[in-house]
Amino acid sequence: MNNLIVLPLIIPIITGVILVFLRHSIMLQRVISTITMITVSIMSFILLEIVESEGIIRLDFSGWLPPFGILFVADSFAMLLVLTASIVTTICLLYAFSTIGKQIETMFFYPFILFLIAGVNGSFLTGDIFNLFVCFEVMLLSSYVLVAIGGKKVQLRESLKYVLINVVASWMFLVALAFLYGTVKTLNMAHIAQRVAEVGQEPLLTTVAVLFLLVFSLKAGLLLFFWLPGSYSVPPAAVQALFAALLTKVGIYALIRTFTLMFPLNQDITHTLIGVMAGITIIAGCMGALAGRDVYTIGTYNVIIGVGFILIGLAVGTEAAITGAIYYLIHDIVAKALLFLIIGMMVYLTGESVIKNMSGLIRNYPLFGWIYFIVLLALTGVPPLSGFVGKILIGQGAIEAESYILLAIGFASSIIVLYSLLRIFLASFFGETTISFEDRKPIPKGAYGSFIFLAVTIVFIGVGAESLSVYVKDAVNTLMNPSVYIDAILKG
Amino acid sequence: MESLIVILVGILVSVGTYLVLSRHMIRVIVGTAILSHAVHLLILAMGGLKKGVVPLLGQSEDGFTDALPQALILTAIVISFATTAFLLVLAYRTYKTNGTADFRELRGISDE
Amino acid sequence: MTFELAIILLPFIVAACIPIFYRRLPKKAIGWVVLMVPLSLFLLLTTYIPRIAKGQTFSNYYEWIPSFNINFTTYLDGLSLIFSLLITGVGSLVILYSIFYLSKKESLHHFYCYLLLFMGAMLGVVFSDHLLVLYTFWELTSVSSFLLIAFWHHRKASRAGARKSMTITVSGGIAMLVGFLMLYSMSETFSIREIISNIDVISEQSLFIPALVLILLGAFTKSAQFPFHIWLPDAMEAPTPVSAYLHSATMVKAGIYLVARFTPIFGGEMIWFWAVTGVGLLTLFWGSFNAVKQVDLKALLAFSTVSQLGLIMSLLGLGSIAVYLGYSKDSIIYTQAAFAALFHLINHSTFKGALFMMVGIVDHEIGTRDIRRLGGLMPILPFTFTVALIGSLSMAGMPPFNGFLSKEMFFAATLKITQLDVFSIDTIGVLIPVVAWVASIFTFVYCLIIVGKTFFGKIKPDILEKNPHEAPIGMLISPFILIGLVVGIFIFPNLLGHYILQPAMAGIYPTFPSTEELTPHISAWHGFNMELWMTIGVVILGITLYFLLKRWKPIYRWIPQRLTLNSLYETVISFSENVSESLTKRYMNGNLTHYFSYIYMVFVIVVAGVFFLTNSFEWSLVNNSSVESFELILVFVVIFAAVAILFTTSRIASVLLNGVLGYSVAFFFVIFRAPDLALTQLVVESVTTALFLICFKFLPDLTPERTSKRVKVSNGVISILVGATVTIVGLAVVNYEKFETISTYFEDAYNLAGGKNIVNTILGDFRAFDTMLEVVVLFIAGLGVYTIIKLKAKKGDADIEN
Amino acid sequence: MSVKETLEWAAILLILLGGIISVISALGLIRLPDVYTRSHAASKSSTLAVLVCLTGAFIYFWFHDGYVSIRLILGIIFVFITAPVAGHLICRAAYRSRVPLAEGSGEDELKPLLFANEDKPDL
Amino acid sequence: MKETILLIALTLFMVAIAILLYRVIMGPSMPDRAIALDTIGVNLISAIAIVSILLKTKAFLEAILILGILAFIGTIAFSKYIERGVIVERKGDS
Amino acid sequence: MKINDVILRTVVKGVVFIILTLGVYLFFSGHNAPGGGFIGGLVLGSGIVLLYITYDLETVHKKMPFDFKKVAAFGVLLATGSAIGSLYFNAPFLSQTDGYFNIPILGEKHLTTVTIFEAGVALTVIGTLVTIILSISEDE
Repeated sequence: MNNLIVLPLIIPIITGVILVFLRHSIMLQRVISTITMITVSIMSFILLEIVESEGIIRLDFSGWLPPFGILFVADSFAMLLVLTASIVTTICLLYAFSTIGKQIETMFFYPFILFLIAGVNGSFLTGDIFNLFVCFEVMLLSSYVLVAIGGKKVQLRESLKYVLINVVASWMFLVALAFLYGTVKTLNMAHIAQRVAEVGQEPLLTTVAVLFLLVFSLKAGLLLFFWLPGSYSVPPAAVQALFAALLTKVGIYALIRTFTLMFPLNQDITHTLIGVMAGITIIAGCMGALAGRDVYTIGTYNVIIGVGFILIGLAVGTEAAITGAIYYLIHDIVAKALLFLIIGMMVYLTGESVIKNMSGLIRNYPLFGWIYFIVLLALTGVPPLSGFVGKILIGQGAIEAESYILLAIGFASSIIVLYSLLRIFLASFFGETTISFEDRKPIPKGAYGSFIFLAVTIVFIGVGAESLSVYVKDAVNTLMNPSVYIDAILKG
Repeated sequence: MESLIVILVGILVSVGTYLVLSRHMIRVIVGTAILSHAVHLLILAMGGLKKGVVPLLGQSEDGFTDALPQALILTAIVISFATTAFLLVLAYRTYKTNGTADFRELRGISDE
Repeated sequence: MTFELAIILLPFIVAACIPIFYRRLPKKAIGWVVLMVPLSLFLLLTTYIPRIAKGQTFSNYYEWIPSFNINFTTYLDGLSLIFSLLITGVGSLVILYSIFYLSKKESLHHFYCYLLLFMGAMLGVVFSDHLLVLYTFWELTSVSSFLLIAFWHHRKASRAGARKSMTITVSGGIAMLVGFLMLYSMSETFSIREIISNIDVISEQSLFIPALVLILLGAFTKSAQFPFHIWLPDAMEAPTPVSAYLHSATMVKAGIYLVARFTPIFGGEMIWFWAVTGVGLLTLFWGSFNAVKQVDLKALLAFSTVSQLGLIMSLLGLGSIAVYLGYSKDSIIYTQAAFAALFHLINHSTFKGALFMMVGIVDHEIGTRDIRRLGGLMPILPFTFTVALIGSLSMAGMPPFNGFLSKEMFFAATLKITQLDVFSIDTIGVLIPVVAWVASIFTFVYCLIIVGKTFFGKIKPDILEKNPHEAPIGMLISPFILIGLVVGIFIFPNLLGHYILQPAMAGIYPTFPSTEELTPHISAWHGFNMELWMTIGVVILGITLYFLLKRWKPIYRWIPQRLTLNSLYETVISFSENVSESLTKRYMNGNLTHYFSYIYMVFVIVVAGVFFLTNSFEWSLVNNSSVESFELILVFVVIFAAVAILFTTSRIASVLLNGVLGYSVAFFFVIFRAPDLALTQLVVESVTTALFLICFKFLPDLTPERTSKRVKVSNGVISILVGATVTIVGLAVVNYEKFETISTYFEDAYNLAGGKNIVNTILGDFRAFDTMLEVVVLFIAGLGVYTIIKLKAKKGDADIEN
Repeated sequence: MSVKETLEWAAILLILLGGIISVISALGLIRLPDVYTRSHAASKSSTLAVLVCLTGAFIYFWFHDGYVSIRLILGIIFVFITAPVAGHLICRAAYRSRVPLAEGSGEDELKPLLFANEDKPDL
Repeated sequence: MKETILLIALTLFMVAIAILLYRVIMGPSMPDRAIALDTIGVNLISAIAIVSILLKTKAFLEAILILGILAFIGTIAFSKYIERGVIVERKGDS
Repeated sequence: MKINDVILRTVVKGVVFIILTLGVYLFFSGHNAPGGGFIGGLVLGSGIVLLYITYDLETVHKKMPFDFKKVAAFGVLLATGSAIGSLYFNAPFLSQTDGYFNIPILGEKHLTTVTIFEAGVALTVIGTLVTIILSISEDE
């Protein structure tokens, strides 16, 4: 039954609302939200299986056939991301239970998280460009609250900037939508693709496409990442992890979707532009990561580098590169979530964020240290961990397409990633310990559980890349042949 | 009319942008409000203006004006209202905790 | 049989078990258990020798990620066998040595875990036929080396050394990976053997040379070739067994392995020849030259390792000429260089391993490795002295030790190459033997330093106070086995040559039909030829220089500290850190206004740029509807109200004017036949204004913008450009009428959805999903407002800022 | 001209009258010297303008379309009720926030009663 | 003819609004602005009524009533703000 | 000194009645004429806000002791619940139906499930609007 597709969005929303009524029974809130996310994850997996075996499925809301109604489209690309996002959210929730604190929990923390994931899932699934805007807003509004939750001085300061920049970004989205509607007179993404292809993506349509590029770049942190470092370093660790894992990825998803499905025809302009922007993003991210003296700065700029790297895949645009981009996207969601959970835990344990001031953590928390080391290697792209497959495929694509500059920038960035993360490892985990064994704070069990689970996932994505390849290949097939998607929507 | 509205939108966008580029919180927020007015008009203009009658059935049956942009704008108005409400509250909380409404003084990173 | 797989996996499995089971074992036992791994593997591998010597190879295929052609192919041939024997053989000895070397207080489980990890990775490198799997293991060796160097991570120098080695070797690895990917894109295969068999197709392509250079980068960084050698001396912060194992015998030879492995692919290129030979020789010279000035015995050995690696590298470069020349009676002679390389590889492992262990003993017993504080140890440490003497002499290329044989072959190869006239060898090729010879002199000098400064001369009084004595027998076993090999190989070189080196030669020159021809007969005595004279010259000059050391040592001060490669590396890193920091701080200054101006500038440049670049501007008034006078007035009202907001100095006035704007927009909605919109806009506008007023209780009044004129002007320009961009694109879009809108469908709303208000049916039925989510957005905002207001940070919460 | 036609014309003329009154009242709002007198222009003549206009519209709809609009009547009543209250409130607020009277307004008798004990305005 | 007169009336209302805008912009006091805004709202009511006649639709009649309500609520809010600085009071405040 | 609000309060009592009636009217007329859940909700909400403006927080709260957050939450539940309902009938998510039902007293009436959905929307709008205004006003 196609109605399954809406579940990743509607279940979190409904339980989120129900949790509002259960405000003061924290245990119940925890249990329900966990069950919800596990259910959503399982659902997503089932859907992924269905999509892989039966092809793209869609759900026309209220039964209105496209292009008139709104619809959800589940293809393998979207479902892969929904699945990953749901799993990561589940784990971040697990982490939050033991770290977030009662005060925030009674302030509707779990509903906001559930709304966030609902918005994220909706953005992945929707097949209607205006609905994408609305889903973005669901996600953004929750994220606004989550950045500021806790009410600390820095949080409010950074969240205000974050909100304002995103308000302007949403404004740009609306401008782009206005122009899009003014030209192609439709909102269904498949229908847009069809109409754009009909006139061969005329210059004006390319201008509109570029506008969308900017809008999604703002969300993805591609070139226009100014909001990112500040706002990602202030919220509670579980929220940081979710943000690092999901928010930019939604922008990246939208970029990939837009430029493979709707505006794939004028690649000279659009993809060159994406390439240039990705290159500058990586360089700027590398500089930021090099400059970083504290864990947050290093972590956030690594997020930026990751964004640039994935979008090299899109800019290059060959089949291998897109495959790599998808793999890397999945890897990045998991690895960045883990990275930020660890960073948050480090700050919690030491009360410091400057790497020089914490030292020798590995003595007191050996497993914790080694998990960080695994993330470090994964983010560098050391095989057989998760980053590796995506990286080589993007590299292959770049070579095929002869974009050697992007290739060089992309692979050189791995060195900076390694260097910056290694600096944290050496300064904070290695060295003489500053806290004696007796004085150490224990790491909550739930937090350990989430670390281990994510670390195992990282290893699995790398070693078991083959098991994902069916889905990824299916996803790439859709992305590389827009007609598959269009036919599934408009001819079904 | 459409061209006139588009030009008007351009002027509103300029004003809004200038306000958004100010240092004071309130100016910036008013700027975002003006920007959203502008974009609502823009969306409407994109559907064609005064090209038909009010989109209510039963009054006259021929040539309705484009109803879809109107529905989109409605959604957009609600969302921008929600955002503005949140933004205002966030702004005053920020002002109260940080003690300034000037974005130059809210930098936080380099002044440490 | 899948023995090969088991060989690779066994160390990993045991390594994984150690952290789990180490608590149940007595501290000492852990070493002995671990020792079993390399020992059994070594024995297992020796069973392959006869079969491999017959020319057999063993390969197995396991699927990993077949979708992307990533598979695990083990391939065991002569070349792999040499390295795997070294890895397991030296590994056994080093573990045996370490059992006695490391005290029980150390975290031994970590140590052995890393060591086994390394061993497995290294075996993986030499057994993999698949490029990416090779790369996987390659990076694993870097990682395990990092962990071992940082074993004493509470020492600052250890951490710095570990970081340097990791950064450099992984960077090289990444370059190599790119090279591999280029090879793949040319050959459509990741299998080294298949690439070799398709070499004719590949070598024509434009990516061939870049791939060559990148792969060489990987090899050079790993094998510590000039100028990447700087990590190796710093890596000596690792415990001595590690230095002996990784940083002289095995890991640094991975680069050598790679070059040997890829000789069949790239060997025919001039760049390959000159890069490998040239860099090798430069490294040989630079390493030996710098070794002389070292005062730390381990650093000295490190530089000597660098130098010896250069030697082997340059031999491989010389040997590659045979690939270029192709198989013929004349070209066979040049393959001897490669043979010498392999031979020296083994020899180097034996004597350098012994020397490292010797230094470890000295360090362990005396407590220092500084040659300025050592001296006269011969009577105290007689056995150690024996090791040192034999090892050093072998390294210096003196008979009757194996180093002599390979050194002679090296000289012979350098001399022989000068007779060629390809690749402009005939002009600058003369330098090859000269550099080799000069470097050998320095080698001789530092060998003398090792022995002389440590064991001869007067004993320093502070050493005597500690009452040092000879090392325990356990620590001496391993070096003595190695020393035994040093002598043994000298006596029976051809045994080695026939059984082990000969099959390996087939790996380097797979296109040459007969391996018999590739294996020269090694003999210690070959008459008074040029090579021997060169050796004699080395001895004479070396001894002279050793005794005049004090006179000419000031040469080293000619190179100022700032210009050394090490400080260059440091400078580059700190420079890039500082530059990035200042640049990043300059634009990421936390000032929202700046961020906005960047965003808007990008917006204008990109959108307007693309718009004009593609020449999309088109505009006509034909399709426009009419303008009435009252509408015009309204337009002006809106414009005046908007502009007035810019100049108003009171917050209420600006909010009121915004209200005027909102009401006017609502009136526009009325004019444009949008009743629902007008209603909504009116209500929302009023409520928003009320919200502003409510919040003003907590907000300050507007202050005049204290910005400079320049900023104001630039903001003005930006905003006008943004407005203009939106306008021009908008005008073009208005003019664009190619498609019929989909909304005509909704005009049948009453039949479809049972409602007469089209907008409302769209909201409530056709696009009800939007409405549903919009309601959720509103709800989140309401809840968010509540949360933000009620949830205030407690005093105690520390603000952690970035 | 039929009755219907006449009434329609009457309605339209009422509307025109409303327009004229509203301009006059707007001019009054500009010309009058202080907020209290301006409020007079706003609440009296403007309200008159809108009432006249709405009545015109009501009549027009009634006779042209045969449609008796409850909403319009309600609107008229509503404006009729609320406009004075609004004028009252705003004037009181103005006075309490110490907006000065125009010169030559005569004696301010309320001042000693209201602000006798206060020195500073509270806004 | 009718239409022309209606358009003239509409233009007159717009002129009135434009004049009132001057008062909103120039002030000088807050109550001045509030009054002017209120009057703008009231004038808009008339304008909407005329437009609905012109467009021959009853769709905007709700807007008239709503605008009346909102102008009222807005004015009350303003006057309270001007008078007391607060819009919604708590019992203890005065 | 307490400011005398008698005039205001007297008028508002009547006005609020008109506003609330109008709100309900707008809510129901939405499907065929301008209006609908959202506008209806907003008007109802502004009526309540007018009460808060005229009286004070405590007085109004005594008369209307709702937790408006929960009202809003209930509204969202209603809106999504009406959407979920279609799952039960195996129809696409959010399917709306309409039909003519013969109700004993009122006679034949045109009823649509959209009304439930719109009621949810309206409740959410009221709840959210009041929550926002109350939260801010209660802040110190």
